[in-house]
Amino acid sequence: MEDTNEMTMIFESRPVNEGLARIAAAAFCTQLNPTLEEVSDLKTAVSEAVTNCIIHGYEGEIHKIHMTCRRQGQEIQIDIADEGAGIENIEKAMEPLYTTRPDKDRSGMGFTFMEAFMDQVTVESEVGKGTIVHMKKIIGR
Amino acid sequence: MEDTNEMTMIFESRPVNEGLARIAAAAFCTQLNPTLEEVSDLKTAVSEAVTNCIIHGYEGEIHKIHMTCRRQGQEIQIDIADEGAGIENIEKAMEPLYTTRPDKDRSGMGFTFMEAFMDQVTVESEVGKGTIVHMKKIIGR
Amino acid sequence: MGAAIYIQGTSLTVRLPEELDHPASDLIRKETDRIMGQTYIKTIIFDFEETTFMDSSGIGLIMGRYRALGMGKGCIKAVNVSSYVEKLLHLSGVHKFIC
Amino acid sequence: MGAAIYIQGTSLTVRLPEELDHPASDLIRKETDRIMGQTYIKTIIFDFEETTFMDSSGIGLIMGRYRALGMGKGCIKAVNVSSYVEKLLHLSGVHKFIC
Ligand SMILES: Nc1ncnc2c1ncn2[C@@H]1O[C@H](COP(=O)(O)OP(=O)(O)O)[C@@H](O)[C@H]1O
Ligand SMILES: Nc1ncnc2c1ncn2[C@@H]1O[C@H](COP(=O)(O)OP(=O)(O)O)[C@@H](O)[C@H]1O
Repeated sequence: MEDTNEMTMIFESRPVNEGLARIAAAAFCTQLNPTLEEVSDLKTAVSEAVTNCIIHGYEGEIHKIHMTCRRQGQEIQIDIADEGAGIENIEKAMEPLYTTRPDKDRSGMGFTFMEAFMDQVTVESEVGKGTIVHMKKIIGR
Repeated sequence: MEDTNEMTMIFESRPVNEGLARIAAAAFCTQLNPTLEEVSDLKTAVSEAVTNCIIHGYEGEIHKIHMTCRRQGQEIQIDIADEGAGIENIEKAMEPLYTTRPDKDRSGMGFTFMEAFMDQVTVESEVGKGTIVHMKKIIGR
Repeated sequence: MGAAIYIQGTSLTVRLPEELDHPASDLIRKETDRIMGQTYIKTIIFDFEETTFMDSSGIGLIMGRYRALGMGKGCIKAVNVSSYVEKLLHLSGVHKFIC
Repeated sequence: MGAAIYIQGTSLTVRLPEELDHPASDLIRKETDRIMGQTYIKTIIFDFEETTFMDSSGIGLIMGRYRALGMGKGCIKAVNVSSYVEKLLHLSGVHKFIC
């Protein structure tokens, strides 16, 4: 049986594509026979990262978001990247309830949810260059 | 309302990814409020083109397939491309029941189904370079 | 599929959609804010019956409505909560100000 | 979800899966060929009850089994066919040799 696979999706930073990214990531993951809960966890994490690219990275402008899903055995890796505003202080950004957009009713829980639902989350970012979130999760523990 | 959108998916030529491509194309298309029948038509056409890249284009080897979905108003455009074997005689290849792989139980109906279910299908191909299938369909007639 | 909002006296019931994500939360926020600008509302009931997906945008929606009610002066309720939604409400601490 | 195959005398029933695409058709082809190598089969019944998706790979599967039965010597049946599957059977002309 195949136990590696890879796909990349490049899509415009339109809110309607948040659902598209979730569905694609969930469909990619079905090969690993995930539980319903594992699928929900993955979809939430993907939704957080993509929403952040749209709201914070591109601030509502339409540009490209990249999502790469990789499978290695029972591990799934998802990278989500924008070439937008970037994050000045990553540590601070990852604190629960920290948000720069309370005016938009953001909760500041995006990174907290990603970390709660995935086994590993790392963020690379440069102001003016963009942000990439790397996430990993073992399916079927 | 947004009436344009675009996404590209790049995935490995593994049979398991045929379903992934169908789901992604169907999810992309939901913005246009398609009927169930329109979704089925689209999924079948995508499935035919992707299966062809895997079986005929790459002959079972693992390489990349590109799928681009574009929306312009109520029209959806889907391009599916491989960099594989290519087609010598496109006209002949598109005839119903013509197949070069009867040994693999191919029916030779792939292009016929694409043409039946989409409003327009055009094929570009070069032997040794690869094949790209362009398809268009108006949703909600 | 979509959301639906009902007013009964000073109480507002929001039947949340299947997927409570960023675009869905934005729509509901605008609609509830519009209503609360016209009508005195003391209680907001979020009905999660249909909701199979939610992310932190849904949490932001609830927090924002809590603030709009005057931080504890009104009352926020969550009904028909699945174990998955429950998990998010707890993780975010929002369950603490649900009455 | 997956396919299931039953033998009754000289008749083979194939309960087709939800998605009858290329990988699914390949699996079923291998399994039916294995059985037909061991047992004399005159009739193959394809049961589409569960099938919500099919493409030309499914047509190839049926054509190939028709050939394996000796082109009209045996009998191919299709049962519980949805209007969508019906459309594909007609378009491909396969309905003509379904008995
Ligand atoms: N892709 C991104 N580009 C720029 N800034 C980001 C990005 N992702 C997150 N941030 C910053 O990190 C903060 C915290 O993010 P998060 O925990 O997801 O909460 P929220 O999205 O609710 O603000 C955001 O408010 C924003 O300032
Ligand atoms: N992507 C491709 N690369 C190379 N050859 C192709 C490709 N797509 C189609 N062909 C050729 O065209 C023929 C007819 O294709 P099609 O109508 O889909 O039927 P089938 O896939 O059942 O053979 C194939 O048998 C093959 O020779």
